[in-house]
Amino acid sequence: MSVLAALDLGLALLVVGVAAWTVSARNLFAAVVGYVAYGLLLALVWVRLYAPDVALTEAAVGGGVTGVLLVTAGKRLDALASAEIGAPPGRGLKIFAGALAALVAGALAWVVLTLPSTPPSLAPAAAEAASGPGAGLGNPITAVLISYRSFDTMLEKVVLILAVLGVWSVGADAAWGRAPAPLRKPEPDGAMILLAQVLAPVGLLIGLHIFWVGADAPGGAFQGGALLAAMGMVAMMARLMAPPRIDSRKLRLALVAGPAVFLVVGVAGLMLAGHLFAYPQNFAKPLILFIEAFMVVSIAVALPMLVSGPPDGGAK
Amino acid sequence: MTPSVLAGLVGAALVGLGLYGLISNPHPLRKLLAFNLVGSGVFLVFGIVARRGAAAGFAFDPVPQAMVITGIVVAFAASALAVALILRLAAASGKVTLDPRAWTKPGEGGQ
Amino acid sequence: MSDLFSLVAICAGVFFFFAGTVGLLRFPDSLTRLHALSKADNLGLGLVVLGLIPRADTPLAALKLVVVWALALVSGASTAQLIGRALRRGRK
Amino acid sequence: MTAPGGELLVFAVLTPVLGILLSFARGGRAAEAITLALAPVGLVLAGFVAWLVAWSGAPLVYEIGGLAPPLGIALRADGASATMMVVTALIVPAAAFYAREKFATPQGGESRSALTFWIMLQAIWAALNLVFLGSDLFNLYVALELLTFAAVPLVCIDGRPETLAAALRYLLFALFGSISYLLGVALLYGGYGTLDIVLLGQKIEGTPLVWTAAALMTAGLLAKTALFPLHIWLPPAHANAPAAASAVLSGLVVKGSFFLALRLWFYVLPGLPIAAPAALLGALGGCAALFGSILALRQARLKLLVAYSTVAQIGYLFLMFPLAAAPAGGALGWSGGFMQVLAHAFAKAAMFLSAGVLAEALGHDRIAQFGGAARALPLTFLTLGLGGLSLMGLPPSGGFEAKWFLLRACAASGQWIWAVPILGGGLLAGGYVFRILAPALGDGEVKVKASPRRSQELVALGLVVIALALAFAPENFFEFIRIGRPLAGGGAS
Repeated sequence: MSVLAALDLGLALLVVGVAAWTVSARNLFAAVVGYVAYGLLLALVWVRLYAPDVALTEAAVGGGVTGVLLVTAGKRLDALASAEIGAPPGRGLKIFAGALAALVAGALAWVVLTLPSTPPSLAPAAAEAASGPGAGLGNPITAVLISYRSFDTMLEKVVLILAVLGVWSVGADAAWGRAPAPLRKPEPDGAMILLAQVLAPVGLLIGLHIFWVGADAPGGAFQGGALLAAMGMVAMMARLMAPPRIDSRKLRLALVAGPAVFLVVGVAGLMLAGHLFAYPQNFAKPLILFIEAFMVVSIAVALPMLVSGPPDGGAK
Repeated sequence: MTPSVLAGLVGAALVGLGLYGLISNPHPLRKLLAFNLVGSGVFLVFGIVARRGAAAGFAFDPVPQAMVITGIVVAFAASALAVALILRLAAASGKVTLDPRAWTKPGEGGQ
Repeated sequence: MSDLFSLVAICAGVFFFFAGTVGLLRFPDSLTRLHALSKADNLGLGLVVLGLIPRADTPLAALKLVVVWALALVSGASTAQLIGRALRRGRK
Repeated sequence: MTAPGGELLVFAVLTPVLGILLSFARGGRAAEAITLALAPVGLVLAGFVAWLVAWSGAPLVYEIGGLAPPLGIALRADGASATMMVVTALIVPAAAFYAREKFATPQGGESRSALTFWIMLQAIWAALNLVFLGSDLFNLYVALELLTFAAVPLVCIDGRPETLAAALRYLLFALFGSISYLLGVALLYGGYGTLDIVLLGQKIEGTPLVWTAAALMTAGLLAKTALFPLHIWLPPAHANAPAAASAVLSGLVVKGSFFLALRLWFYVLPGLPIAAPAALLGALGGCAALFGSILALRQARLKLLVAYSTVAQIGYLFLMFPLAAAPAGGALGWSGGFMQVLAHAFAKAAMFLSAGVLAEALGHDRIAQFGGAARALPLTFLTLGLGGLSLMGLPPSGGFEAKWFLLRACAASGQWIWAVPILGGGLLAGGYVFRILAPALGDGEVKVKASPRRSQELVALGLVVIALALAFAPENFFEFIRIGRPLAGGGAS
C-alpha cells in the first residue's frame, strides 16, 4: 500500500468516525462541534476527488457558515435550557432505524462497487461546448453552472430568497421590519475585534479574487460569495457591523440582484442569441462575469442573513 | 482500492449513519445534523460519479460537480430554515419535541 | 540541496504537529491543551510552509503559502485568546 | 428540436419568479398587487400551452439556451403537464382571491404574514409549473426544493407553537424526501450519464443500479406526497395552515411530488417489468384510502377531518400504478387516476376554503357544535356537500368518473383486489361527509360571530362546480392527457 493510499484510508476512517460521533454523542453541543470538524475533513475528501471547486464550497458553506449557524443554534438552545425534548426512542425504533440504515448503506455500497466499467460522462460534451455556449471559460464547472445549466442556478438563487423570507417569517409580528439579533450575545473583546479588523479586509480581497479567477480556475461566484459572507459574519460578531433592518430597501435589492440580473440577461438572450438563457458567442464571458458579480452580492448578503435568523424583539 | 471507490463507500456509510440518526434521534437539531450527514454522503456519490467520468482532458466530469455545488447551497438554506423553526418553537413553547401527541389539545381527537 | 532543505523543514513541522496532538490528547486541562496546540500548530505549519516555499512554481504561489501561514497564525492566536477568556469566565 | 411557441414553457416558470423578485424588492402592498396582476398572465400562458399541445397532438419541447440534452436542460409539456398547469392556474388565483382580506397589507406598512403569504403563493406556482414541465431529473430536484421552501412557511404563518411544530415536521420529511430523491438521481447519472427523462427512458435497463435508484427516488417522493405510512406530517400541517394555503397545499402541492412519481415509473422506466413495485404502491395506496378514511371519521375538527380525507384520497391516486401499468386496461387506469388528481384538486380546495369560511363565521370548527349551521351558511354547506359528493364518488362528479374508470380498469385487467379500497373508501367517505352535514342540517341554533363573505363562498362554490363538471369531460379530453405518454412495455402512443 502506497503512502497516499494509506492516507486516503486514514482520512476515510476519520470522516466516518467523526460522523458516527456526531450521531451518537450524548451532548447536543458536542454533536454540533463534531459536525463542524466533519465539514472541514470532508473538504479534504473533495480535494482527493479532484474537485477543488467543491472543496472550496464545502469548506466555506458546508463547514464554515453551516458551522456558525449550528453552533449559534446550539448555544441559543442551551440558553433555553428548559426546552423539553421528546421521549427517547424505544428499542424497537432503534432496531428498525439500524436495519433500514444498514439496508440502504449496503445497497448503496453494492451499487457503487458495481458502477458500469465504462463510466458515462458529459465531459466530452462539455469540452465540445467550450467553444460554443461556454465560450472563453477555462473552468468547466463555471460553464456548467452559468451556461449549460443556468436555469438550475438561477432558480437555486430564488430558493435562497425564499429561505431568507421563510426564516424572517418565523419572527414575531411586532418585530417585522427590525434587524435580527446580533450573532454573539456577550460584548466582543479585544481579540475578537482585532481578528475581525485583520481578517476581514484580507478575506474580502481573497473572496473577490476567488470570484474573479473562477471563470478559468477553481472558484467562482458561490465560493467567493460564501467567503465574503463569512467575513461579514466575522465583522458582525465583533460588532464592527450591525445586521441590517430587514425592511431596508438596499438589503432587499442586494438579495434579489443575482437572480434578477440572471433573469433579465436570460430573457435578453432570446433577442441577442436566439434562445432564452443563451449568450451571444462573442460576449459570453463578459456577460457571465456580469451575472456572477451580482450573484456574489446576493450570496454574500443571503448567507449572513440566513445565519442571523428572524428579526429580533417584540416577543410575545 | 482507488480513492473514488473508497469515497463511494464512505458516502454509503454516511448515508446509513445519517439515516439512523434521522430516524432514531428525537431532538430536531440532531435530526438536522443527521440530515446534513445524509446530504454529504449523497454529494460524495455525485463526487465519485464525477471522478469516474474523467474524459476529454478533464480530470472529472464537471456536470455532477456543478450539481454538488448547487446542492450544498440548497442544503445550507434548508438548515437555516430548520434552525429558525427550532429556535422559535423552543422560545415560544419551551418544547422542541416533534411528537404529534404533545401538540394535541385534549378533546380534539386526532393522532 | 533544496530538496534536502524541504525534507528537513517539513519533517520538523510534522514533528511539531505530532507533539501538539499528543499534548492535546494527554494534557490534563483545557488551558494546557490550548497551550500545546497553539504553539505547536503555529510553529509546525510555519516549518511546513518554509519547506514548501522552494518547491513553489511561481513567486506568487510562494507568497500565497506565506499568506496561508499568516492567516492561520492570526486566527489561531485569536481563537486561543477567545477560548482562554471563555474558560476564565466559566471558572468564575 | 425546439418547437415554435416553446418559449412559453420557460415564461410559465419565469412569470411567477419575476413576481417573487418584484414583490420581495418592493415589499409592502406591492406583493398582493403583483400576485393578482400576474395571475391572469399565468392562466393565459397555461391555456396557450395546452392549446398548442392539443393542436399539434405532440409534446411541446424547449431546449433552454439552445443546448440540447444531455448537456443542456429541456422543458417538455405533454398532455398531462399542460392539464396540470391549467388546474394550477385556476386554483392558485382562486386561493389568492379568497385570501385578499385575511392577508391585506396595512396602509403604508408591511406585515409579516401578508408578505410571506403572497410571495410563497407565487413561489408555489413557479415550482409547480417547473415540476410539471421539467424534463431533467436534477432540474426537477430544484423544483421540489422550491416547492418545499414555499410550502413550509405557509404552514406556520400564524406563528402558534403547534403550527411551528407541524411546519418543522413537514420540513424534515420534505428534506428527507429531497435528499433520497437526489441520491437516486446521482446513481442514474452514474449509470447513464444523462438526467433527461426522454433519453433515460430510451437507455434504461433493469440493473440493480436502476432499481436502487428507483426505490430511493420513490421513497423520497412518497414522503413528500404523504402516502401511508409516511403521512403523519400531513394532517397537522394542512389543518393548521390558513384556509387559502391549505387549499393550495392539499389540492396542488402534494400532487407535485405525485406527478414526479408518475414521471419516474411511466416515463423513465416504461420498458421495465414494473408489475411488482406497482402492486406494492397500489397496496400502500389501498391502505391509505381505508386507513385515512377511518381516521377522518374520528376527527372532532372539520379542518383535521378534511386533512385526513386528503390522506385517504392520495391513496386512490396510487391505485393508478398497478392499474395503468397493466397491459390490459392500462389506458383506463391512466384516465381514471388522472381524473382523480383533477377531481380531488378542485373538490379539496373548495372544501378547505369552505372550512375557512365556516371557521371565520362560527369562530371554531368543532363538528359537534355545527347544529343548525346549514341554515346560517347555506352556500358554504352546499359547497361542502357537493365536494363530499365528489370525494365519495357519487355521480355526477369528477370523483365518480375517476372511480368508474378505475373500476373498469380493474375489470379489464382482472385485478379485482383494487376494487376493495375503491368501493370501501367511498363508503367510508360517505360516513365522514355525513358526519359534517348531519348536525348542520339538523336542529340547533349556532351563533354566527361574523357573517360570511359572499365572494369567498362563491370562490369555493366555483371550484366545486368545476369538480362536478369534470364528470362531463368528453372522450377527446382523455386522449389529450395521453399525449406524449410512453406506453408500458416500450413505444410511445
